[in-house]
Amino acid sequence: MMILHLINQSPLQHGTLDSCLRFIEPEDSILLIEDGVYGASPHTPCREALELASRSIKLYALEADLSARGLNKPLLPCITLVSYAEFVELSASHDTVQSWL
Amino acid sequence: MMILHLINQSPLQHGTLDSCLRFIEPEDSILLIEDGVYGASPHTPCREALELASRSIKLYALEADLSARGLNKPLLPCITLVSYAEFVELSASHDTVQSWL
Amino acid sequence: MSQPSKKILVVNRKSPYGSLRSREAIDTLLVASAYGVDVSALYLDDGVFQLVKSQHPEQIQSKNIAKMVSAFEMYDLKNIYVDEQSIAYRGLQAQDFVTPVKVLNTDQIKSLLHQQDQILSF
Amino acid sequence: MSQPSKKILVVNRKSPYGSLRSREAIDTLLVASAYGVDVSALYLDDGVFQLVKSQHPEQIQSKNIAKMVSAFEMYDLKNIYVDEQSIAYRGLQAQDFVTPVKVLNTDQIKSLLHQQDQILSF
Amino acid sequence: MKFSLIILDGPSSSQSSNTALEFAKAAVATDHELFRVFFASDGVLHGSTLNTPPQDELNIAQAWQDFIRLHDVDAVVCVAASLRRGLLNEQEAQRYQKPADNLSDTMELSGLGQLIEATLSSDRVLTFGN
Amino acid sequence: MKFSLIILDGPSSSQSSNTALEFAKAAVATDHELFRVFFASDGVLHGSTLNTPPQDELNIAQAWQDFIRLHDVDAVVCVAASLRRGLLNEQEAQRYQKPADNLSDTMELSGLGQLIEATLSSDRVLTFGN
Repeated sequence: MMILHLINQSPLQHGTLDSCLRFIEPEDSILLIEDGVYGASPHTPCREALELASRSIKLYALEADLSARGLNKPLLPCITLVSYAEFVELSASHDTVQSWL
Repeated sequence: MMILHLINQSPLQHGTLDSCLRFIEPEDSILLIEDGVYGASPHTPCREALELASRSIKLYALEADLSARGLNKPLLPCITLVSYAEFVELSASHDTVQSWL
Repeated sequence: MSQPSKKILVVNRKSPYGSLRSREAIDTLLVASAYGVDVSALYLDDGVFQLVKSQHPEQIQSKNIAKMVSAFEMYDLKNIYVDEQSIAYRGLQAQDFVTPVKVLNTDQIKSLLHQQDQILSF
Repeated sequence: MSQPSKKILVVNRKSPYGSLRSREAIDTLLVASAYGVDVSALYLDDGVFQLVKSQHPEQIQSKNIAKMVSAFEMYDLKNIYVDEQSIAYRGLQAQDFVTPVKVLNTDQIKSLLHQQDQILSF
Repeated sequence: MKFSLIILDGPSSSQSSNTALEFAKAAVATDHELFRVFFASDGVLHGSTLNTPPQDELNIAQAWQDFIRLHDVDAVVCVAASLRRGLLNEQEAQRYQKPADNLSDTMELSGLGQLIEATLSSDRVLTFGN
Repeated sequence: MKFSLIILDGPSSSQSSNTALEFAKAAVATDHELFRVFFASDGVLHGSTLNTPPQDELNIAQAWQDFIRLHDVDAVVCVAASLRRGLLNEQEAQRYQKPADNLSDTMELSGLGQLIEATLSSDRVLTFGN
C-alpha cells in the first residue's frame, strides 16, 4: 500500500514533517502544500532530511502555493512541482492519502 | 521595562518557546498557559533551556491548565504555579505583556 | 451499513484541550465502532497526552477528554496504538493511560499505516 | 486621538498565506499609522516570509500580502524590523524584501521589545 | 475514481478549504467523482449564507456553495459541530428557539455516520485542515 | 489598573477565549478595570446569538455575552472581520441584503481604530489566540 503524505505546515516552525519522515516506506510520496512548501527551499534545516528521503520516495510540492509565497527561485532539485490536477492524480495513484495535521 | 511573556503552544511541537527564550532580559517573566504548560514537565527537551532561563528570570505556569492536562505530578522545580488572579497580578506588575502567538 | 469491510485508522497528533479536534476524533471513533467498522486509532506526538490519567479540566470549563477515552473499552474499541518514541520523549509509560494501549515502535507504526484503506486525521 | 503618546509594537511570527493573521497585522499597522501612533513592526520566524518579493497568490485566490506590505512606505511606516537570525535561517537577505527593513540582531531586538509600551501579536 | 473530502477549518482561518476547493474542481474536471464533501469542526462555517467579504476578495463559503450547486455534490455539514458554532437551518433554529437561521440549502445537516459512510464508500478520502 | 483584551480565536477552535474570560473575571474581581474587549479575526464569532452547544457543555460565546452584560463591559467586534465571517447586526444585514442577523446586542461593530484607542488608553493589553 503506497501512501501519499500531505504536509501543510511550515517545517520551519512545526515538527510535522519530521514526524512524517519517520514513517515513510519506499513507494510512498510526500506532497508539500500550503505552508508546507517552505520545505522546498534549499535554505532550510530540513534540506538534508528531505534529500535523504528522496533516495527512496518521491517528493512533490504544489506549484500554486510556491508561487503564492514567492518561492519560485531555485528549489531543492529532488522536489517535483505539481498542479492541482496532478495533486488529484497523485491521490488516485497512491492507495491512501494521509494528511499530517 | 519588564515583559511578561505568554506561551500558549506546546514547546514539544512548536518553536514558540525557543523563539521567546532568545529575547528575554533579567526581570522578565514567562508564564506558560494552555498547551504551553507542557513545558513544565521535567521530561521534555526544553528542560535545560528553561532551567538556564530560570537563573535570570521567573517562570510561571497556570495551575488550571496543568490540572486539566493531568500534569500535577513532579514539575520542573524552577516553575511557580499561579491562579487566574495571580495571572492578572503578574500582568499588572510587569510593564508589558507579550503573547507569543 | 453494507459496504465492503475497510480498515480505517484515525490519527491523532494534537493535545487534548488546545482545540476541539481531540473530541472530534473521539466522536468519529465511537461512531465508527458503533457501525461495526474495522477502525483503529493511532496517537502520535502531543496526541498521546489525550490518553493520560488524572485530567481535571473543570477549571478550564471543558469536558474531560480522559473520561471520553476511557469509554473506548465499553465501545469495543481495542486497537488503540501509541508511538513508543512519542511517549518516551514525554516521560510517559503505558500505565499512565486511561485505556489499554498497544505501544508500537517506528517499524510497527510504518506497517500499521501501510495496512489501512483510509487514514483520517483530526 | 488625544491620548498620551505610547510606543506600540506589532509582532508577526506567521507566514503570509497560511492564515489571515498577516492581513490583520497589516491592517492594524496601517490604521495605527493613519492615527499618528508611534507604531513599529517586528517580523520574526516565518513572519519574515510576509515581506518577500515576487509573491503571486492569484492561483490560491488570495490578496497579495507583499503588495499590502509595499504600501508601508506610503503610509509613513518606517520602523519595520526583521530578525537577522530568522532571515539567515531561511536564506533571505534584506534586498529580498518589498519594503525597506531594518535588520536587527538578537540584542537589538531585546532592547526594541523592552522599549515598548504595548506589544500586539497576530 | 470516487473521492470524498473532509473540511476541518473555517473559511477565514486557514488556506486549507481553498486548497480543498481547487482539488475538488480539478477532480471533477478530470472525470473523477466526488462522492461527498463532509464539513466538520470549524469547516461547518462554510455553510453560512451571511458571509460578506469585501467585493474584491474571494467569498470562499459562497464559492463552495456555488460549486456544490453547479455539480450537484453531496455536501454534508456535521450537525453537532454546526449547532456548537451557530450554523442552523430553519428546522434547528425553530427547535432551539433561535431568532434566525443561516445555513445554505446546498448543504445537509447530518451526523458523523455520513463521514464514516463516505470513508467506506469512497476510493480515497482526503482531509483538509491545519 | 486598566486592562484591554484582544480575542483572536473562535469559540470552538481553541481554548484561548476561555482563558481570556477567566482572566477578565479575575481582573474585575480584583478591582481592576476592563477598558475594552476587542474581538478580532475569528474571535468575532463570540458575538453570535445562534451557538447551541449541548446542554452539558459551556457555551463560551454566551458566557462572554453574559459577562459583558453583567459588568457593562465595552465590547467591540471588528466590523471587517465580522462581515467576512457572516456575523451581522440588523443594520449590516439590511445593507448587504442578507436574510438574517446574528450579532449579540452586547457587542458593537466597529473598526480597528477602537483597537488602537484601547491600546493607547489602557495600562496593559493582552492578546489571546493561537
